[in-house]
Amino acid sequence: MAGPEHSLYRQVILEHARQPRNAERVEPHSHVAEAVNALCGDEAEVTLRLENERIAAIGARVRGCVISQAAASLMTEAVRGLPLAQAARLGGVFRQAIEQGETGALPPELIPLAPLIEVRKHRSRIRCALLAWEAIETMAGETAPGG
Amino acid sequence: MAGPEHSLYRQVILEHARQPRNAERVEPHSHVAEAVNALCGDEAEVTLRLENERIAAIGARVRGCVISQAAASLMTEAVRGLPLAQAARLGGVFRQAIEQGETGALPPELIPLAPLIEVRKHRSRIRCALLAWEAIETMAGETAPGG
Amino acid sequence: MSDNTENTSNAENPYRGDFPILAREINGHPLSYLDNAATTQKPRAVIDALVRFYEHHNANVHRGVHTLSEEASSLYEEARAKVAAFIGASAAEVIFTRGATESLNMVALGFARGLLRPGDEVLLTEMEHHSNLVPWQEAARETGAVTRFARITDSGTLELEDFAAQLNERTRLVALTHASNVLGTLNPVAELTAMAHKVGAVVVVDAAQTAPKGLVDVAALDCDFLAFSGHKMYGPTGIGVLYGKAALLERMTPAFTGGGMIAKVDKERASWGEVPRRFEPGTPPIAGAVALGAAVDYLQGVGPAELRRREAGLTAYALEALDAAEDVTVFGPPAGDHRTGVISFNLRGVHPHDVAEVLDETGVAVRAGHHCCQVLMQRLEVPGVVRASLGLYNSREDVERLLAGLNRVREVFGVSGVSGGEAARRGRA
Amino acid sequence: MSDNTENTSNAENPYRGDFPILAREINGHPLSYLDNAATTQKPRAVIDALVRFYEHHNANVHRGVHTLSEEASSLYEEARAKVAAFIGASAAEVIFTRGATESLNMVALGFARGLLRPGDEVLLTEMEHHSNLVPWQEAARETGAVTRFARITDSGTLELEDFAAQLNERTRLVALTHASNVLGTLNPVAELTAMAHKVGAVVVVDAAQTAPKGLVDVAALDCDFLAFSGHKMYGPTGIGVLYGKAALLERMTPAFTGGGMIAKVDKERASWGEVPRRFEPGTPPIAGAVALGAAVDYLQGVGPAELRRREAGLTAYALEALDAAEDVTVFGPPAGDHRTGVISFNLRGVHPHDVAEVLDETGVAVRAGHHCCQVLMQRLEVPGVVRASLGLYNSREDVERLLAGLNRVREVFGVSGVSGGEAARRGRA
Ligand SMILES: Cc1ncc(COP(=O)(O)O)c(C=O)c1O
Ligand SMILES: Cc1ncc(COP(=O)(O)O)c(C=O)c1O
Repeated sequence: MAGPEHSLYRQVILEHARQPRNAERVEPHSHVAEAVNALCGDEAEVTLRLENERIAAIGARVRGCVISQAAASLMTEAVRGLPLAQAARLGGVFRQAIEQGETGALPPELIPLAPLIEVRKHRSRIRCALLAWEAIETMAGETAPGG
Repeated sequence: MAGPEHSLYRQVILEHARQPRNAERVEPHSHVAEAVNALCGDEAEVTLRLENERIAAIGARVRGCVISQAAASLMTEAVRGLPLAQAARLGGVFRQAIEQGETGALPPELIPLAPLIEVRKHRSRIRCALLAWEAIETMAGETAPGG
Repeated sequence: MSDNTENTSNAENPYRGDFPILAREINGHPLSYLDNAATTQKPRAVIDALVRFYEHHNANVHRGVHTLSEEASSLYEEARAKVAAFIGASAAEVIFTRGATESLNMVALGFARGLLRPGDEVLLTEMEHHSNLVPWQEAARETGAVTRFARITDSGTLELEDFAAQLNERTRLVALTHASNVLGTLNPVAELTAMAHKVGAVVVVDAAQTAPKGLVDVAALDCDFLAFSGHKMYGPTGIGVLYGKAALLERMTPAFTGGGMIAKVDKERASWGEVPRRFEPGTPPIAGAVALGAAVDYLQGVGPAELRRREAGLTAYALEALDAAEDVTVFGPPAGDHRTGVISFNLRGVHPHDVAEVLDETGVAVRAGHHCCQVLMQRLEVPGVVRASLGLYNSREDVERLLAGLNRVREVFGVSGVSGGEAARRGRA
Repeated sequence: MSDNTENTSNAENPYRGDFPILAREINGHPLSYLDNAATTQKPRAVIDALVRFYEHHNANVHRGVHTLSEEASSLYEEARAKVAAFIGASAAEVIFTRGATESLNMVALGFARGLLRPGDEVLLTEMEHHSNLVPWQEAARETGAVTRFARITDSGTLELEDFAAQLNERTRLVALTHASNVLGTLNPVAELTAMAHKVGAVVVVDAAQTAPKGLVDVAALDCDFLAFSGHKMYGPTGIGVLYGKAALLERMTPAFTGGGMIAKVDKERASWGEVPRRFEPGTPPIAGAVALGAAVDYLQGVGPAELRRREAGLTAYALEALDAAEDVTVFGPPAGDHRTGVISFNLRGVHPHDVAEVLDETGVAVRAGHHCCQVLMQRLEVPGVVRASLGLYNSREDVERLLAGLNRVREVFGVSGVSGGEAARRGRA
């Protein structure tokens, strides 16, 4: 059952947290990165395999709250098939959308993540929604110099 | 002309500051001590000569405000003829009188110093009234072990 | 069974009316503020003390000859005397700081670094707050000393045998908390101090969680240094206290220097003024100190016995209800004399932050996370806990709303467990 | 002659009404508060911000999930953003401290001690406040570096040639005040910083006296660190700011450690969180920061140009009158763009404390003494000075009452000199 209107816990978020998509480690993988939320100790490990420069497989293992789990699950679905750099850019757009509270202009890939924008009213939880994306940014940053 | 009722600057204080008694160095002296008020940098140097274990001559040179000058002048008059230890005790009584604001029970030697008790309402000036007495206490403390 | 007569309702609580913020609504519900271990709310008397200071007496202290400065200085020193009386110290042993964390760092920098030699040991406990742990780790790292940790039992009390066993002639300093900000455990500081003194160690006590309960008596504890914060004892933020025995403060080096703490400065060097001024460089948090004095007055008005009685009753009531829920794990000792009203727990299958978030949706304010006790979390083998901590204004309703809120958490996340309603009922049976 | 139209009377001053304390009587007289360089009075908006925080939003910041904690955290971070905008910095470069003294010490301990090597030089000026002098002396003493002092001229300005001559490739750090708290001198910090950067020195600016005037723009000054206090800029006591360039803050070591500033702690070691959190261990002065934000709003409302215009007019008026009295010696530069409204002087034959005391009897609040500038006093060859320092609410009457009060001083101590009445008349002619 859904929470009150101001609740973070919309049905879709609860479902993704309960049954996260792509919650397994990808083996073999071409990339792996971890992200830790220093404020609460929650952790995300993201593994992925690029094929033809695109994300062919991705897995996010999260030890954390419902928000960080659901956000990771939604992230994996949003970025599959994209080049890594484009995935990282998408993360930046998502971050901005949260910080500015804008859901109107979300690119199509991010529309399923719209319910997470609600965290903007709960500033202590913003990093939960961004945790798995940070791992993507780390990977993209690492590969950036090499191309 | 005297200041208002709450003024520190009673006539007697102004007179002692203008014409301090015993403002010269005593030579030869048996004791010398300095006191400095760290909060404003004012200084008092007290010299005295004991004869038959009593203060036969005393001098207080003060670089400081009206209160510290008048207090030093009044001090020199109060302790002349006393044994050093008794002079230091008198200083303790005076200190207490200021801290508790009591003028009633002053010993006869301290009665001329009664106008200084007013400094209790001006806590930043209390040390001015006690500066020269601190030098006496220093001397008494130094001689105490030896007798 | 706890005695219900001790657990007043809001209507019967004579202190609630003193705290303006309790009138607030949160997400359409009344506020049940159960985050008192993080910071307490402020009674009108404390807020008024701030306003009165700024509207009538504001000036810088020290050296000021004019009336306002004399008044501000007197109020500041009166506050010091009040705090000193509250903890059984003399005024010259009370240093105003910015808070417990700063107090502890001042000892670590100004005292421990001069004391410790390579191979020396600093004994801590597994339940220390980062503010009473990291500064000692740093001091040890810089001096070549070693930190050790006295273990805790599974019920969250200090293992006294282990503490005794770890004390030895290399132990130069013991830093421990008077009460845990997670477990609620009250440590037997007087005994531990006596043991530490036998081996010649200096004892530093973190009293952040006990000063608010009127439990600090430095003469009885006989500790060497003791630290606490104003904001956790119904006073303002930005003010705290370091108590030190006079002789040790004389040996301590000022960590920070500047205006107001010197005796004399020239181009080559500076010398220090007397204690406690020596440790208060710059303009102190004057209004904060004055308002902390008002908080002490307020606590003295309530009385330590009453503070303890109320908290003990409500703690027993809450613990009983939480223990009765089989999906709730409570960390820390059972109700009784050796604990405060800090209650940490986890609800099976739900992350602590999610518990806290849903409780907030019902107006119940608790804290979730590691509570600046990561070493303790490692010991408890949990990433975090939910913490409900009681204050003077809490009443039966607050505990009941916490229990009802946990039911809501179970609903939202679809986790089973003894229904909270039943747990609450059992708790109250 | 200064333009009288700039010097409003109390009745014409639109800001006086904002400051409740100005209604106070002192010894039967209205209050003329001329001790603004020590601390300023607080407008209703700042007092209200404190009350509002404690009555509606009080909670601890960081990590708190519940509504009050979210609100308190937002207010705290909004205050940081306001302060950053006020000084032309980005929010991540603004660290909340307890005051300017703590800010400067943090740099001395956390940055300078890692930077300085034996033989390195730290360049100061003869007009530094103890809070921007003793910490560098200590850092130098501990590292084997040497402190040097750029000289000042007889009119109280920095000797630029001497400053230039003392800068050399061994100069690793320059610490100087933006404006003197005794002389009122405004130093050309942007130029001096450029000179210092040429030799590779890091520049630390003490802006305690200029932040209240809206004179700080870190982008224009290009200094590396900058410190100031809330209580001198119409904000509360117990809060201050350290600005640091982002890259330098990354290199700075936290002087104090504890809760809230760590990334991870275990029994062996701790790692630090990100900047600026890394430098704010423990519970910060939350309400103080929020109220400092309100003070910034207030100052922005008045506007830096208006602040300067009012102060410049009244300063010129006061200087003129004081200069006209032949028994008054004024220290510091003449009226004009290169000074603030801090006016120090001595009255021949009367100790500064006695001047201040008698002025207080007439309701005029000034400060007397060394003003935490003993090195400067040695340079001026005086034990102390009387200081009248202007704030936003001061008007012509305050200066006139100062002048009349000096006449009273002359009367009480029977010192001659041009009669103050005449001096004042001359000043206004
Ligand atoms: C120029 C200057 N620097 C530093 C300080 C120290 O400020 P605070 O005492 O607020 O730390 C002051 C004020 O006392 C000052 O005037
Ligand atoms: C046990 C304990 N010690 C130390 C502290 C640190 O206090 P503060 O954050 O006020 O400096 C706290 C509170 O956070 C605490 O609970």
